[in-house]
Amino acid sequence: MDFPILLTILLAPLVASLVLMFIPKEENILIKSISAAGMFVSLALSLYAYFTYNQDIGGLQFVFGHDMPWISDLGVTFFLAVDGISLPMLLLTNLIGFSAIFASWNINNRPKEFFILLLMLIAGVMGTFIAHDLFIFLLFYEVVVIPIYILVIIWGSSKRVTKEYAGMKLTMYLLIGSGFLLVGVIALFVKTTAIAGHPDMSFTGMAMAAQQLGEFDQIWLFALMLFGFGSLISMWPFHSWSPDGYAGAPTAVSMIHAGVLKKIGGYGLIKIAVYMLPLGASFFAPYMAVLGVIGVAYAAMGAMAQKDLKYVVGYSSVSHMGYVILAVACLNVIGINGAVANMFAHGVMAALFFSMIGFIYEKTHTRWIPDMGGLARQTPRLAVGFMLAAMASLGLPGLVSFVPEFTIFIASFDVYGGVAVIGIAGIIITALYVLRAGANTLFGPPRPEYDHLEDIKGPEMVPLVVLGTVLVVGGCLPSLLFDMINSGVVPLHAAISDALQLGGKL
Amino acid sequence: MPADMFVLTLPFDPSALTLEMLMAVLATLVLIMGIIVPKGSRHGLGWVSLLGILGILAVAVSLWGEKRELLNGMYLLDNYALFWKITFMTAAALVILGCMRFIDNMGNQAEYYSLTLFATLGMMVMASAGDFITFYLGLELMTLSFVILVCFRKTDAKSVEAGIKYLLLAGMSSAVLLYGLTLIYGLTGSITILEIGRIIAMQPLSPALVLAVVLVIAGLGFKISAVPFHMWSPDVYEGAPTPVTAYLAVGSKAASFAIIMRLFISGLPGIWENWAMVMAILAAVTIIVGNLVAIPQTNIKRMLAYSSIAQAGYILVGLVTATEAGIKGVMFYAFLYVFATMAAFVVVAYYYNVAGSDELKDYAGLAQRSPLLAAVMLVALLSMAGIPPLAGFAGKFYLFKTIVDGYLWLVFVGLIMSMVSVYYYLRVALVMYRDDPVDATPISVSSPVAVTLVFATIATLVIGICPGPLSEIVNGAAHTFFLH
Amino acid sequence: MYVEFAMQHAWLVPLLPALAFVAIVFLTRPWQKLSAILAVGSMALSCVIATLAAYGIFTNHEYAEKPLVYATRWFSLGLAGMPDLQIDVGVQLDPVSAMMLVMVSFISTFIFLYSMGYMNGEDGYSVFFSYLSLFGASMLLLTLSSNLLQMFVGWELVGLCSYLLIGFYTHKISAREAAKKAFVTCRIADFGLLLGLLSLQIVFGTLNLTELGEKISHFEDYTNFGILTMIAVLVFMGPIAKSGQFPLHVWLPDAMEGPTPVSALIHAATMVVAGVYLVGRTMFLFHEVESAMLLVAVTGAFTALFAATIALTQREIKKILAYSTVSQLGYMMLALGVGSLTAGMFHMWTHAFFKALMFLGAGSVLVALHHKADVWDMGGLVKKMPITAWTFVIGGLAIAGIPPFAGFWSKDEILVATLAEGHYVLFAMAAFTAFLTAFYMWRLIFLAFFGKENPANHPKESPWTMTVPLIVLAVGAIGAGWLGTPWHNVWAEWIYFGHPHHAAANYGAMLLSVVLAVAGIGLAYTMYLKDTEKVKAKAMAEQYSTAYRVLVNKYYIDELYLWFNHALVDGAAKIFYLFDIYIVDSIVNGIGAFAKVSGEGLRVFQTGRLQNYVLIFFIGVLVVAVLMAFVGPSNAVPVLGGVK
Amino acid sequence: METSIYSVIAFYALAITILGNAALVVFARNIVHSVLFLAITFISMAGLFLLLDADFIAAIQVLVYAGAVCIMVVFGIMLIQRPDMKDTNLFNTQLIAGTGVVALVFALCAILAGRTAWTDLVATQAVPENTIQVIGALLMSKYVIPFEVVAILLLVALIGAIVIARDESSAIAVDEGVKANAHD
Amino acid sequence: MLTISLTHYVVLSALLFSIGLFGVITKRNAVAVLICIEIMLNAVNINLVAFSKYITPMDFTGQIFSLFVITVAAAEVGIGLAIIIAIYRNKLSVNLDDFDWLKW
Repeated sequence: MDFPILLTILLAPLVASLVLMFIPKEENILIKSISAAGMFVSLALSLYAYFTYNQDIGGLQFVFGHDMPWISDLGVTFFLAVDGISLPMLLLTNLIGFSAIFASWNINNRPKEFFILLLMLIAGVMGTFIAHDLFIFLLFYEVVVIPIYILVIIWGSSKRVTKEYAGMKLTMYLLIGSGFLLVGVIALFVKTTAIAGHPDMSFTGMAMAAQQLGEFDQIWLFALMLFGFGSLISMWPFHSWSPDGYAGAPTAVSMIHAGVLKKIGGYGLIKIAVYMLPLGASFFAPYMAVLGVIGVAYAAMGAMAQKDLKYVVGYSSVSHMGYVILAVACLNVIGINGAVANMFAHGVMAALFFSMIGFIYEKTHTRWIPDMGGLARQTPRLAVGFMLAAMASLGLPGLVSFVPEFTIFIASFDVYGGVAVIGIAGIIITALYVLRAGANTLFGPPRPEYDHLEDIKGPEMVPLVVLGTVLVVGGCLPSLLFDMINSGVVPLHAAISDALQLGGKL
Repeated sequence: MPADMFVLTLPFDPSALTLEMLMAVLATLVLIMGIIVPKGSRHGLGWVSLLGILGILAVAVSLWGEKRELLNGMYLLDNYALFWKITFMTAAALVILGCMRFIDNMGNQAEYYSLTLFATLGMMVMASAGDFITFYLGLELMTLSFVILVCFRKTDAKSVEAGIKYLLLAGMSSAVLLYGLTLIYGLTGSITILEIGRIIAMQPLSPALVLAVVLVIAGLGFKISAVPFHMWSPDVYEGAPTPVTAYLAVGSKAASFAIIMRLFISGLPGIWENWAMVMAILAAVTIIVGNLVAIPQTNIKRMLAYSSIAQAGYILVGLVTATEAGIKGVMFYAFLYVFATMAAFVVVAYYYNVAGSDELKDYAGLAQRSPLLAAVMLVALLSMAGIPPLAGFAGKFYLFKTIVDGYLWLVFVGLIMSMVSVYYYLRVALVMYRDDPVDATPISVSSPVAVTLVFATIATLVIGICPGPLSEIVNGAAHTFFLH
Repeated sequence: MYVEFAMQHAWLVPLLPALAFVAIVFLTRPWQKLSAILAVGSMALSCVIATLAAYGIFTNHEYAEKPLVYATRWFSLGLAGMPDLQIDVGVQLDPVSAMMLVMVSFISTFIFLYSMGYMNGEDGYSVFFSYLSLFGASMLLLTLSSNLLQMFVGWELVGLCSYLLIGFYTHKISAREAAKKAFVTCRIADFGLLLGLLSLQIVFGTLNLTELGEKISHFEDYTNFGILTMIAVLVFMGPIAKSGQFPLHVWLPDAMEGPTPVSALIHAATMVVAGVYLVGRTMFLFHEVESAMLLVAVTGAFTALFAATIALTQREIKKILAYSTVSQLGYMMLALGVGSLTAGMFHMWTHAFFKALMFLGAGSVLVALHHKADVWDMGGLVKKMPITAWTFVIGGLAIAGIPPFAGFWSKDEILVATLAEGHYVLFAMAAFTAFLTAFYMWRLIFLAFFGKENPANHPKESPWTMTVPLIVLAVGAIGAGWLGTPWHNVWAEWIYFGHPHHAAANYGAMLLSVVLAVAGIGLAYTMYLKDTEKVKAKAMAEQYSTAYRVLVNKYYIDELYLWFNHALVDGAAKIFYLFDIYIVDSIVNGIGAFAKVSGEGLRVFQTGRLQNYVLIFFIGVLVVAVLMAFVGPSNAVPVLGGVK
Repeated sequence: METSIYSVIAFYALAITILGNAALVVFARNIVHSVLFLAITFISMAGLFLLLDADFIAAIQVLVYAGAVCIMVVFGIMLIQRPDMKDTNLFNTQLIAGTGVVALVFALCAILAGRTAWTDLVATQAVPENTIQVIGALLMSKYVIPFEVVAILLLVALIGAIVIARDESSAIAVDEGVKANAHD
Repeated sequence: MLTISLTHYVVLSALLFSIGLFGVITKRNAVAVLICIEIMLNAVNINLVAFSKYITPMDFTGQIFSLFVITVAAAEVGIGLAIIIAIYRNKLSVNLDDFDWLKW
């Protein structure tokens, strides 16, 4: 067998967190270094995987454990594999995870626990993206919720809402969502087992059986999954945890949550819900599109009314996820490509945003926009990072989010016409609030009380450098990203369009 | 018919009773040793009991695969019964190992340990019982042992109050149960469960049978604390000494489930349609009420009591379809439930020794005083909530997958409420992790407790992440259920 | 050989400034002079390459018919063989782009040079040059694009640079707001443009200019012809903002908050004409749609007139120039709208020189006067700053349309083209605008450079880095128009749409425009130079006070937008937000609260009294019994299930 | 099916005694009286058992219930109750609700159990004369496991009663007691 | 009327059971509740013995069952009294209404 690269990627942060448990809690720097080292291993390996993945062959690669029976009576195998859809997500997780470690470099309150939980969280997220078995996926899917809760209640901050409320809301929302999802998964499992004659929970195996389900079954199963994944991706109207949650969470958690965790929702929607239940998907597609568009416009308007930086970005991420849902609802190659790419793009951008906001908050002790101004003078590097993120957020060409948005627009405009136009109009509102937030924070007369602020430096620069590089490189060379995603989307789309034709749709 | 006819014709093989006999001997031995050993060194009795249980556990494991039927089905030894016995003994071993210090503080170790062992014996009898009398006596042996254990701290008003409540309510519920059983006996002329199953399948449904089933459901529902027969359990759980609560929550409930399945699935399959719906509704109500009332609790034991009510609701789900998969789900869940509950209660018991309180607010900052205790508590609670990758998740998966066809609404109720339950579990996490302790001195966890906790936690994790092996074992056990 | 190299490597033209940008940001930022030299040097090199490439184009006439295109895949989606979506990036060299390339790189080079002096001593000197380089790169990218999406990339990037440079004085709130306004205004328009591009991609399956041109001219789906109109209108939305057309012109005057070289480069010579360039590039689309053409023409003519009227009353030197820019851009649009790519591009070409010149001159003045911008506070500067003043005068003559200065020829071309198409009303508007232009521009010149000196000022002529560009551009402002004289119209041979058309010299129009220009200058002279106390001007302002107020306040359009923004957009945002936290969130919290309350409620049954429990136990027994006995399986509620 | 008129009379007489005394147990205001009525109930029950050809059970009923249990209860009462036994056995506040529920429960039991066609199930054989011998043999053969379990249960009850009731102040004395009992 | 069938016993048992239950629900004194439970168990015994006679006259199942029930009941009373004594020591009361420390 080849070197189990995915397993190593998954285990590196876990091993690091295990090591941390035996480190005395006073060893501040050592703790952080070990965390960084663990994440570095993962990051390096996932970069290696990304660039050695054979796009011409496509399909599942770096397969691990597909022949390793895990729970034989449920047909579960410890199946780890990546394809063109999951690999970008894995890479994203590592990029953000690695940056998040450094964004938390200044945490000195109970750092040991913080980094243990953070690493567990990152590993959990990675697990969802590399699992190719629904059970294993679920295992990782919910495991992330609890570390987040603890991270929020200890290291979070209370503003409009208390961190306890924020953490609980976030957690409960996701859990209730996943409760519905779980119903769907269990029902799906039972029904596919009946069809296939034997249990098989690997994505491919399950999908083959599930696609033969009748339309009615597919529809209600899809509805459950849509609710579950939809609340994770903060689909309107199940979004309200998102701004409060991000506002309450510590920087690293906001980064990971907005950056990747949310994407599990979109990822699941594509790779599980749509893939397995194409008839259900085609039934719900128009509704999804409408919800997506509402999400875009509504959250963008919500963001306009915000004065707290984190709330701005929180609402903005809801708005951006609206695009993802809209794109998935197109159910065509361009749309799904755009959805995945947009998730990647938004992940990088949101993580950068949150890390910069985190630094601002750390230094100025406020996130209240009217209390700020002129920071570009005092902390120019911070301003660069902030502006990069802001520009990516409004979809500036040359940054990673432009092309994904463009593809989403093409797909949705083609399929949904007028409805999509409302969504596309979101770019105007986005520009408004992003610029307002950015400009009012960074520009204008510098405030004397912030004259003593130190610009970010040393380890604090890592998020900016890592994520900023990805923003620009991904923006200039979109094919780096799109060729990969496309190699995953094309077969997936072929599978669902076959199923749709059989089911008399399309 | 001359009486000696029975004696000659009945097959009786005492070796099938090895486990029970060993347990009885062990319990008596501990009792006697308690008299011989001077008061100061009775601490060792815990170890004697523990080693004894482990020995019996080993014997039980070695018996795996045996299949006997004593006295025309009055006593059944199969993998099903063995699995339950292993479950009870595991729980007993954990509670003994984890709570020795608590017991030492309470005094009367000999009586305590021997009663624990007698209770275990009662459960083992229940697991193997094939007829009403054996079942009833096993049940009463267990119940009475627990009654005594509940008011073991007789100087503590709460403990005694719990004791009287438990005694009276248990007595009342056994009367109800018995009433139901007698009616079944009257209708079938038999008290052997398997035979009853055969007879009832041939009879039309008579009104008395309905009444009997209702009363049996009520009587056994009391034992598993299914709503609305659950009222005793929060009070008793709160008042009883914590190790007793732990064992009560696990053992008593598991044994009752063992017999419920025998009774309903082997004995009353003919009227499955009648009771399945009731079971489904009971399960739903139990899940809902248990979880909702747990939310406002401030005493951690009481909260755990309500949560264990909810857990009973989940386990009931497996009963609804009366299939092998359902039985398997129940057994699987009960087994993992042992570890989660034991871990949680051992933490509570241990912390009680340190802080002298079971109030939730006094758990503030536990994570900083003892990361182990806090982490174990959290893992245990989350396992009960069914958060992956902990065992509870796999357990719920097995349970709920049986009822997808036909009782989808119950799947919804169960899974959504299990997510609601996270709300109050996380409040514990909140207090333990967020707050700073009033007294920051670290708590040193003694090694037996640490072993218990780590073992239970690892078991919870392993079953959750890799439920395969356990699942196979349980499959085997559930399979033998229908072979009689 | 060099020419061949330059043509094949035209992509170097945008790349070099881009590299300079990267180098300045990451390497040379601490060394200011080095950064500046890097920026200027790279742009100069680009200019050389651009010139060589243009030489290659303009010496081979087949490029006028068939552009030189080389492109590569940027990204594609779908199967490798027949992608669902493929976007190429590449270079399209034809006379139009070559001309634009030369113009942009040439003017950029000199404005960069000018900036070295102008920005001396400012904070963020290096950063400024990095922005300039980025701008140069983006603008050149836009110019060279072979694909509309690529063009859009450049389009947005120049917008970004514009944003950054307008807001360069970050400490000024007005700069910050102006920058934001510029970006957002353009963004609104880009929304339309983007929709247009999407429609093009969806309908025609490509965004490559050449392919599109091919497909659109053969587009025969007449049942669906409305779609072309829609696309054309949508695409035109982009230029409306970018090129400051009514009603989205509002950002352009405010953009003068940026440093003056920026105003000259971006908001006069290059970026703002990108809109014109885009329309020119997509003429194949507009050409197919009569109504869209008319829309372009009317918009252009109206904007020209409208902006000119506002310019009449403005007092700040750069604001006047800005409105003049808007007005001139209107001319260009008008030209395109009447179908004369030649005239539009020609005016763009000449305008670049004289407007850049005037802005740089204004910058020179501002430096000398320490950024005192009101022309009424100036006066007599010609004595202290002769180079600045006289080059400015050249610019003034050019814009007013006095032969043989550059503006005359291009403006004449537009007027002729309008007349030739039979748009008499538009012609009249354009002609009247010419008069107004001459008036307000010379009003500026007379007030600022001639007349009484203001004793409060102590002006001093600018350093050579600033004056050299002035002189060079002045030369351009004089000579740039000679390419397209009616008698020997080299311009029209190369830059045209469809077929080259040699409009014969229309002496009547020529005469009219000269007369109007002279009249305008004369009126300005009488009002602002001869009348030293400016009595007439003041009297007029009082006599027509309403009109004056409207003009001074720019027809209150900014106020309207501001109101719209605050009252409607912010108000709506507030409503959405309140809805979110009070309705959506309340539902969520309500569900949570319901759970809690029901927990509390159910708890009440747990009275602690043993016998209550017994009571409840038996009530339970009764309920179960009823369920079993009377609800039974045969008539059980089907919802509750129970089928094995 | 009992057709003899004597048995019918006996049944009704016993039934009335049993129910009447049971009711008196409940309604008596003095706990000692209640216990007395209880004893009568138990003894009448034994009569009923005789009627049902269960002489051994009847004997046990008298011995265990009427003898041991009632005495034990009286002892218990004497240990804890104040000398004045008036009003020691009152109703609580649930009287009305209790009455309602009990009435319903009775209705339920009576309707469901009473409406069953028991006669179809009745066997034709008679009960053997010699019950004690058969029961003894059965206890040692067929019911040997329950028999052993019940023995243990009694041991448990013994331990329990001692552990709980023992006064900690006189712990030594009780320790002796445990010793004595444990050797049984 | 003049024949005594199994139904009579069943109804008698139900009546006795209900009387016992009534006592359990309504009496204050713990001892009274305890003895009422005994009455309920006796009701069960009536059933058992009656069924034994009528349904399985040859097997003695019911009789043996009731034997065990009696034994267990006695043991229960013993423990019950012990607990009542213990609680009396603690609270100086045997009134069940006083025992509501543990609630909600």
